[in-house]
Amino acid sequence: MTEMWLNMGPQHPSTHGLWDLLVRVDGETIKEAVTKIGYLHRGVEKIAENRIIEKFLPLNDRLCYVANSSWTALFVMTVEELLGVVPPERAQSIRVVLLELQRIASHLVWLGAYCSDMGLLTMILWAWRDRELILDLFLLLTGARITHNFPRVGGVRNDIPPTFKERTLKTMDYMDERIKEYEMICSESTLFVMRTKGIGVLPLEKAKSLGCTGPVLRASGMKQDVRKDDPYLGYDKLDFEVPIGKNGDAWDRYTVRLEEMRQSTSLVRQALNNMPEGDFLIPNFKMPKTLPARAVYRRAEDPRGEGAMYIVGDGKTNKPYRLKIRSPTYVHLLAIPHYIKGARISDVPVIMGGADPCMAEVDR
Amino acid sequence: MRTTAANKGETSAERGVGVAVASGGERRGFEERVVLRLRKLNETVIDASVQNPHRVIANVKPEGIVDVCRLLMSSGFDHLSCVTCVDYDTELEMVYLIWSYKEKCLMELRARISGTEPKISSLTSIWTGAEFHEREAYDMFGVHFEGCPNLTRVLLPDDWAVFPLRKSFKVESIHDKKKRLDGEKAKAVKTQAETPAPPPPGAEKSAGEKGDKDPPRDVIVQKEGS
Amino acid sequence: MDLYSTVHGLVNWVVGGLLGLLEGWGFRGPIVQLVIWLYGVLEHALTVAVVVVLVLVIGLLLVVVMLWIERKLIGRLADRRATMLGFRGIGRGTGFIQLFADAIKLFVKEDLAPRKADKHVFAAGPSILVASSVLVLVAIPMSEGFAASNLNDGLLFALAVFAFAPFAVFLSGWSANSKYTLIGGMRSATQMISCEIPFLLSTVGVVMLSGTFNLVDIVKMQGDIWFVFLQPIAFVVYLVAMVSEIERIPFDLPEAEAELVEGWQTEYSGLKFAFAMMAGYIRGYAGCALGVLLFFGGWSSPVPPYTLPLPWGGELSGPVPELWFLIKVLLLFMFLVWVRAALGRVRVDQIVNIGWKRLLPLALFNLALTVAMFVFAPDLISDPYITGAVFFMIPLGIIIMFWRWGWFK
Amino acid sequence: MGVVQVIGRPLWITLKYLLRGIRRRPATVLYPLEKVRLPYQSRGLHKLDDEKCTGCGACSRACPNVCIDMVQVAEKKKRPGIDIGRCLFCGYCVDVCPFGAMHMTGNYELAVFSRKELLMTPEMLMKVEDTREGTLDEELWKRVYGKDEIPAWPPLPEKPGKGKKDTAKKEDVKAALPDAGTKTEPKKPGDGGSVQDDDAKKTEEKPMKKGNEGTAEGAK
Repeated sequence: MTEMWLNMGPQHPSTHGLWDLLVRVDGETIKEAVTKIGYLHRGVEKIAENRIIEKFLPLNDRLCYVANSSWTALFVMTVEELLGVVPPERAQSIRVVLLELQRIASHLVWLGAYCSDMGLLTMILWAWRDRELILDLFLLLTGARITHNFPRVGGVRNDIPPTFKERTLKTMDYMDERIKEYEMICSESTLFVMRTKGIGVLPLEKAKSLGCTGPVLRASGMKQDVRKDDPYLGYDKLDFEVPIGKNGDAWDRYTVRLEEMRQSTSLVRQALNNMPEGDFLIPNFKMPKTLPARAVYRRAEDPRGEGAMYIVGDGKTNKPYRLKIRSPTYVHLLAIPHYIKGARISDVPVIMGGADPCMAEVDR
Repeated sequence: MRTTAANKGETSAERGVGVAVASGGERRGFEERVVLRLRKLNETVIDASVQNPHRVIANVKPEGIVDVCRLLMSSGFDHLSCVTCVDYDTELEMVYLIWSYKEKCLMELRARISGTEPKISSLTSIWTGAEFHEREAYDMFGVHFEGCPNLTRVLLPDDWAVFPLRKSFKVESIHDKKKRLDGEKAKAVKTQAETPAPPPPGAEKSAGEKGDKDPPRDVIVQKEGS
Repeated sequence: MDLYSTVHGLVNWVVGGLLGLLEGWGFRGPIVQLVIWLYGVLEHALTVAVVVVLVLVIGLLLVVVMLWIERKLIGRLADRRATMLGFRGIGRGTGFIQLFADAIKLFVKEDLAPRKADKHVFAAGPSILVASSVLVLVAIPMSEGFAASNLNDGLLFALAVFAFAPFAVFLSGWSANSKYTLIGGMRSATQMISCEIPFLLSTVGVVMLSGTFNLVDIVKMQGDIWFVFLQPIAFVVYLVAMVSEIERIPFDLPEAEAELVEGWQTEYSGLKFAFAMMAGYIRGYAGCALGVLLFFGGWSSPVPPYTLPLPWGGELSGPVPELWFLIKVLLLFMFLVWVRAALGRVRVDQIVNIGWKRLLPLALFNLALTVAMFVFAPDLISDPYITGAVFFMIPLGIIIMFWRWGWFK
Repeated sequence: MGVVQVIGRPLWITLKYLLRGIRRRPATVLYPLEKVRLPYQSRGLHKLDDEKCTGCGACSRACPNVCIDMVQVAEKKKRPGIDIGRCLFCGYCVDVCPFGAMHMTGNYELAVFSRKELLMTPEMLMKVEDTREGTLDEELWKRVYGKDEIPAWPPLPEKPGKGKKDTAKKEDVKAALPDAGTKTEPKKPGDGGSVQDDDAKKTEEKPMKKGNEGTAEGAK
């Protein structure tokens, strides 16, 4: 067969979202690839320049439709750093619970999609079934399943409701058992191992140079986590491990994410059990009429990698002069052509899935 | 010890308030050393200072950005976290945010370039991943990165001629639009009450739609048009 | 008495009765004479037509049943309720009529073809596929009496027709003029080349043991012990190769929906898609049925009653063997569904590896073992238990040996 | 061995689910027939209390999507109307209302056949019914809890907590207004707020109490 260009997207079952990976194939082998994104661009950064902080806050939930609250919390933290506000400890603790639950939910979505790309359709149903429990917890805590709009500048919207703690602790125990089941159907299945081991190898030096972060970089063997390196929300007081892989292949990305889910259940338990008493919102806190004229760059560990926001205040209005959203998956998707060469067409969904794309966040 | 004290002093002076960043326990003066090394590059670095623990900020001249970044790379700043741009009408400010995995320190480089002919050297020779951020900055601000491979539109359509995140690209937010429309409506009602003459057809229609049944419809229709 | 003669008798009885009635009513003109003559000429053609329609209807009904089983079982394995459409509404039934709803939907859907497709070949693909799949059913007896044709070389015929489908798949993949379908068709060809030979070789052992290609005789030879116990390796090879042949999930590369949108079926819609899908299930039935005939004793009942006692005395041997046959076939199919729920898909190079490096040596080894038994211990071959023990123990030892050498890693 | 190693564990674990499904229900909720009960915090369609609403327009100003408009329902009487098609259910309008006139029901079945039906007039908002019905014994939570009894969804706290937190919330609510800074001065935690605020507290209790009774009845 002669070489030809093949569209893996934008309307294609393997792309979870609207994006396109153009691959030049020789038979089944990939010679070259080009990422095409931007189908979902909404100009969020421009919208932010025209809105006051509070009215932009609910839009952060729409930045990523899988890990919504991570972005809202990140935006709130950025604004807090800009204003020089420290939220009460209880609020920070509640945010940790929220973020870690969000991480589990996000990784569950990823796991389901990843496995269903390899034809393992049972796994997607199991993973999404268990995600339902976490969405129920969100419903209980925040009042919404997906778009929570829960963190506020200076704290969170409401205190944890009664029975939430007990319910969440039980669910975390349950989740640990389920993760064992996922391992049984994925890790212990030779077919799964055959499909993932040695596929889409991203060496550490390359990963660092490309700017990959989060599970993708950790799979390449770098012990790096913004929660550890640049602690926020009191993550430095909590006890957790940063899982790393060895080879940087699809298998390592899978194991790293699975282990992260385990760590997250442990983090939720710690945060709930050690939750300090106090306010969930700074008493008498009032948004100032003007934002201070300086710039702040706040990073946070999104489930997909290093998410960050760069906010500039102009000292005159209540609207950000500039808001830059650094999306981890944006980098990961554009980096795919750098390491996909030589793979097969069958590996494309596996490599794509390893980046855990969430298009709303990539295109912003 | 000196470093810590200096940091504290600067922090309290500049920020005035405690920041939600946990301050590292022992600092080895890494930030200070980096600042000193930067300051030695007199001709390219305008000023450099330790903002607060783990944060260094430096203003550089755009011509020397590659040299500065090479220096930073050699002193341990190995992760180019973000490249972005801020539009100050006449000038654009390029912002490079570089993180050091080993020393856990963030470097913020700022370089002012001309707003009319934005041009700066690309960092792709140091970090391959710089290409992605630079393409986005080109896409949104029209900054031309010299030496960046494949400097094309990434998020926006190829045939666009505008750079939407420039301040010259005006967008009316829906809140402003609503205020404006409300004002116009009130004006129309006022003129209608004052003058016995029939109001202009548009205003009448708007007022008619603005009955009890479907309140925000007119606002929405015009909003969608924009 | 087989299906053909039964139907022949039935047709004779019905037509004869009708003609007799006509004669009784006094129609004796030349036209009636012509009809009688015509019937004499077309007697066998009419019978064949009835038999074919019967086989086809049974095949279609089986497709429906298998689809339903697959949907419900895979739903339960994935911890969900599968389709639940019933006559009383959604969620109140067993979901069986969902299949008919789907069929109606596919029938009334617009039949599209890509503008640059080779229209005739594009239309011929699913037709050839369905035709070749239904043709396999002709050779498959459901019991001693219930067979469309009791061919002397029925197994050969079945295997030959069974291997025809990748050709149709390749044709439709090529003709649609789409890159996805093209790759799907290519993959189908690759897969067929790598798995067809082990598939055929795995049946040779059974043929050697039974000494015939006639499927009815092969089943009769399994009166004492099923061949699955005598030929365990052959069965494993057969199962894997069969799953590959019928393109089910561990090996459904030609229609891998994550990589190629729907593989070679991408451009089909409406009735053509229904044909393609139906053919897949008919082939699934055929593969399972051949497996049951070759390795699981066909329609022989493992437990009494072997016949159905009639309340007014006497015994009916009618539906019991057929029912046993269907139960075995559906059980085997359920195993395939189970595998589908538990396993993912392999890659192209991996299936080629599996075919050439694992299945083919295994099949050859099994063949060699069988030949060795015939050459060195022809007396013992008649004792099923000794044969079984030999065929179990030697492969087991060798597999363990290879395992310890890391051959399976 | 080879084959067993390839497919053994996955087959076993799926079989376990199959066998478990014989005794217990699978996790599916048959949606139009069975509905999962939502907790009372959940944010669905808005309900307007005509008696409490003063038509101040705070909700309209706080709305991030400009989907609330004050509609003249009678002489000198304005009430909020909502374009549900634009609403993002952030809950700001509920948070911001000083009189507790608006709250969100659990009504999430909002699909209609035309966009015009999504324009909710004040009359329609007043007639909204809180249809939080359904079963509490969800199959999923049964699995988490095993043989233990699943706790009911907690009702909203009848009193909005300590005075401190209450004030804090109120202030935040005010901050959500675009021009909040000009209106109110920051209060001390112990103050308790003005008379109007006290009224608001009392009035806030009522609909929630009703809601709680609804839960209890539904659960039984």
